[in-house]
Amino acid sequence: MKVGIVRFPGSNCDEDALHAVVDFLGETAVMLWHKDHDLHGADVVILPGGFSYGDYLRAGAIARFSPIMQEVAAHAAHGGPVIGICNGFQIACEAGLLPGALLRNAGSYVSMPVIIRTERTDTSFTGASSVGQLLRMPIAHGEGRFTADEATLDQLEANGQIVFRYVDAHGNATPESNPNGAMRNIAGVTNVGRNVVGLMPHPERAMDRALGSQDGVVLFESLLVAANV
Amino acid sequence: MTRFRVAVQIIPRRGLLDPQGKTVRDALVTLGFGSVSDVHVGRHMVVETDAKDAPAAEASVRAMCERLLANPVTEDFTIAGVVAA
Amino acid sequence: MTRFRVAVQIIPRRGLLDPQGKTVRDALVTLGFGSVSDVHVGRHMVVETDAKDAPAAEASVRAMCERLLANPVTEDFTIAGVVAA
Amino acid sequence: MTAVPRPGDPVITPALVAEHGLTQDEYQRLERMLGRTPTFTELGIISALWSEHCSYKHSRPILKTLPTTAPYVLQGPGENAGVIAIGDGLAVAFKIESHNHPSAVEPYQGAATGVGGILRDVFTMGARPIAMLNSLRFGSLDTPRVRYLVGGVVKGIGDYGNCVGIPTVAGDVMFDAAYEGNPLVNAMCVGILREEELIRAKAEGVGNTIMAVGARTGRDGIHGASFASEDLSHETDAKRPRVQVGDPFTEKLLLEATLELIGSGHVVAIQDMGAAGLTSSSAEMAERGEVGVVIDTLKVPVREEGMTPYEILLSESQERMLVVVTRGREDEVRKILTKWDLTAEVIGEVIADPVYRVVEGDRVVAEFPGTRLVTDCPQYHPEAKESDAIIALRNRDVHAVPERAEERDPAWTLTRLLESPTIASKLWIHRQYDSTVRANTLVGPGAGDAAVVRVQGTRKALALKTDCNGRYVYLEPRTGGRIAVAEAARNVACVGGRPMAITNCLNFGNPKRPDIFWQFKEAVGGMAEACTLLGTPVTGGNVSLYNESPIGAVYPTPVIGMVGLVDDIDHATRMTFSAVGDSIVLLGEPTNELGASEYLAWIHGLVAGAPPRCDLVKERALIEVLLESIRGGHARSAHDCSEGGLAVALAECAMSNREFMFGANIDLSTWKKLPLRALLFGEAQGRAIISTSAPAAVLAIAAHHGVPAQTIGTVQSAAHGLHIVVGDCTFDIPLGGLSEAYHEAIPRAMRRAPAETVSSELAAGVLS
Ligand SMILES: Nc1ncnc2c1ncn2[C@@H]1O[C@H](COP(=O)(O)OP(=O)(O)O)[C@@H](O)[C@H]1O
Ligand SMILES: [Mg+2]
Repeated sequence: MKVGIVRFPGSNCDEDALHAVVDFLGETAVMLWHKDHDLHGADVVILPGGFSYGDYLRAGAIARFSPIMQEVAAHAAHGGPVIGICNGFQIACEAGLLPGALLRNAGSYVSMPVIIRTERTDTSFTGASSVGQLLRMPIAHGEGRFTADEATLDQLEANGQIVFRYVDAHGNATPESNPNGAMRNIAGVTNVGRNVVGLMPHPERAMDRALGSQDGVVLFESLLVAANV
Repeated sequence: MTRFRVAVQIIPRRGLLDPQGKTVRDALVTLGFGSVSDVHVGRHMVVETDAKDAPAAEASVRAMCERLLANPVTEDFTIAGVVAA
Repeated sequence: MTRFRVAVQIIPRRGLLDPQGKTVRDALVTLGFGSVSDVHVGRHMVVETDAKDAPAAEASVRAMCERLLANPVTEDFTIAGVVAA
Repeated sequence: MTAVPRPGDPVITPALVAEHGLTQDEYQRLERMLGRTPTFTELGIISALWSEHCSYKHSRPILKTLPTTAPYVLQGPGENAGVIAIGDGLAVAFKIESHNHPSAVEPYQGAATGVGGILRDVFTMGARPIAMLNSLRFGSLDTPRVRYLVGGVVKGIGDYGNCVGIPTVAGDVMFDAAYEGNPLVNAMCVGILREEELIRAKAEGVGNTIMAVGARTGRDGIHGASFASEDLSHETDAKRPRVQVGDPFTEKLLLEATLELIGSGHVVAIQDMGAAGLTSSSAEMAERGEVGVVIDTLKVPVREEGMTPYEILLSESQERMLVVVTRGREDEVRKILTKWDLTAEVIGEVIADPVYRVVEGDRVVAEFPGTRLVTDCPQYHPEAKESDAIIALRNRDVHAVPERAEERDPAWTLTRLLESPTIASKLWIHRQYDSTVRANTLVGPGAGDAAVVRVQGTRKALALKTDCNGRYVYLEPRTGGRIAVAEAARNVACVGGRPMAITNCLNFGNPKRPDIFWQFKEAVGGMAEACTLLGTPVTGGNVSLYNESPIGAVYPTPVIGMVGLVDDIDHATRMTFSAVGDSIVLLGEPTNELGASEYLAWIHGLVAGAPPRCDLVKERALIEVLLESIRGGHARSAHDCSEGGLAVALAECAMSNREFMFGANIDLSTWKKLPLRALLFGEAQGRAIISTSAPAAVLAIAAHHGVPAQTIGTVQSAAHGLHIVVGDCTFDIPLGGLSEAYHEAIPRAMRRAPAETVSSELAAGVLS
């Protein structure tokens, strides 16, 4: 399996993603430059965290127009797996690959470990997880408040497109466990085809026991599960 | 071609939760501005652009809003004014 | 007492770097809006407040700008309009 | 060639000279150097270069007394950042810098641009930044203006570092009325490089091209260096146009482009245009390279029309670099910059003629002989004399201070102390910093006495911390200077790092006042003693003088930025208890010292008495015990005793990790003869608390190094609370109240202040 990691000028989690794929998963990875029109044969695309183009306007607003995103969109349209992490999630929403929008947090920028609960295992990135599994990983963002109108939210629930929710240590989605004011505690969603997943927490920073959690590994392992199907 | 200055306002769609507006209102109230009932916070942008006339300038900025400046999921925009620069 | 809706525009002071304006301009140019020469980004705020008349509403929002809404070191503000709500 | 006035230049008058901050003597020195009347442009250049900030005219002779060498020091003071080797062909570049005055005027942008500047200092050495730290001092959180400053500064630091993608992993924050009108905002950056990639900011090679890279030059921050060299008076408000605005995205591009440029081998030298902008960067590069330079201001890319050479030379617009390019490689350089959407313009050349020359097209607007521009600056040896008032304060018998009635219950005192913002959890602050990006943060902010950041591709890690108790330095500068270094070293040792080297930021008042200069001399003297004994040379730093407001000078605050080396990531050690049944060992000994303590300041509103003694030989031994215990796998946690003393340290071990709290049984009867408050809250130096499953091993190591050590208790479950016995007295303190006091103090203070928080968010553009 070959994983393509998009490098926008302001990406800053691209190397962490690379490290996760190559050193922890043992798969090959290729960096995809934002100005290129070439996925270099990647089977999977990661839109990593960072501040793609400074994000002074809205996170991800400018990045969606970059040349590489046309290729990413085409890849996604053909069912190719794409994961957007943090800024990558914002970009995927702006690009219309995922529903909803990520607005300024209800509070300030927040960097902390959170617990999320897996809601769906029928996506390209959660096949190795189990429904209700609690995963601990860091968040670090200022614009992560998942927002959509009520009708859209209901539809997402009905379609099973909500992949992760912020929960407390007992697995309950409480207001206190919601770090950014996201509607219905939503931490991650998927598209109708279930091949595109976006989430605000950083699985690539939770690959190593030395860093406090290995719970991010399951997302990457899911890719291998998906690849074998 | 003339240079125009086009002002746009981009505001969070009504009906969506606006925690920022609420935070500012609460702050104003604590500062003693008790008669404030509501605050909305949006963006004010001024685009300087060359166009053949004012309607063309406005049309072009409208296109910019639709493509980039406003988020169609959460924001509305209005062109507030077009003046020759 | 009447309820007024007062619109304020807050913009970065001239001469100061406006990174937001600069990146938006660059993006617009890349998107094909080549005739854009400059973009400035500020805040647009609408304050709903009770006051005895329009001048009083305006004066009160002016005070809010001075105390809270605008940064006296880096921003200028203008009251864009006062209407009865 | 000789410089001639430009049409429209103001005439040089004594008033104009004074406005530029030059004394008469200094002006005459300038005339002598030139052999003629300077042009307006030259006056501007000299006013910046001879400002305290750039010239160190009051501090240099004293700084020379600091130890700067060790076999592993690759670059000592004198460059953009210091560099030490850590083995495996790798090196660490690090430096600290102040942005106090800009932050006092505009906290958000002031702090943000401070972070930007120190990042550039590190990556211009060829190092990739891997961690940021910040050292902050504010007035009382009861003051609205202080809360506004705290909100803005924290957000400014966070937004900048977060956007560039460098984790902010450690720091220190103290609150005291002494900093009310003049907060301290010091930022430190740490980067990693391969030894062979080390590049120095030295213009070399006659004929080489000088290029300006990065952002365009605007009128912002003109005379920032001189601004940093004045008292913060009421007139400061009029200086507002000097505010600079940071652009972290451009910084990120500049960072990547710079590292790529250095890797390409096309460039000879790179320097950030920081304080005094183009002037100081070009002059310093020429001086270090012992060559001449010529710069044409017409070729500098500007942001505004009609900028004069004076303005272009002195602008402090951010995110700009000066690069010396090997002649003929300009296109290759441009290609790299274009990749990163940046521009590079040729603005000058390295010349054989030993002059520093600025032209505007055909006209010479400034020309100085040789390298004297930098080296020939004035130097002062001001008078130094200790203030009688402070002597009197130090000599106060603080043991005579009567206890308050509530203090009969030490639980009350302990709870109050945990509520002091200086001691309380700083989570409200560092939650706004991305501390985990780059996926190497083994011990992040709040988790240990110092941060531990893994060196990618190795088993090694860096232990990093800033420290300084300005109150100690105020009451006895020499001791205070020693303690600042000793505490930083102790903190680094507590997480498993061997202290290696320091950078420092000397924040003091007006050096022309004899009492201030005395503090400066003494404090630096104390630092020098500690650095020598602890084997941690000084590789660089920054001097920030004139930190005064209408209420007076700040506490003398020589902030130490310590870098330590952790041999193996498995040694990374946290500060909190982690297993019921572990023994708790106290290294070092309580004393009957209360002077200069947080206890006196917070409980009694009294800043007086002598600070605790600091025995550097004992500190060194303690560090050995900590390291040996940790490396031997005997220490489950380690935490030093600092502000608030033994009781606060124990409480922190028990409940500072809110998710996993532990109780403890503690018996301090050995010291029952000491006054209870000195035992519990005195700040005796040279102490640390270890939790261990192998107390005998730890005690043996301590005995071997001659460090007093004793098992004082065992770790219990959280429900057990803190159970403390001292002779006949027993105290049972539930964790709930302690934790609430410790964790909620700062959030509560900031919540009480929606207006201040909101205005800093508005200033930051967050609410748009
Ligand atoms: N307190 C200090 N201790 C040791 N070296 C210092 C100190 N202050 C400044 N220096 C050294 O003097 C040189 C000039 O520093 P500075 O002017 O602050 O650099 P910059 O150009 O980044 O502003 C640097 O190499 C710095 O490390
Ligand atoms: Mg510098």
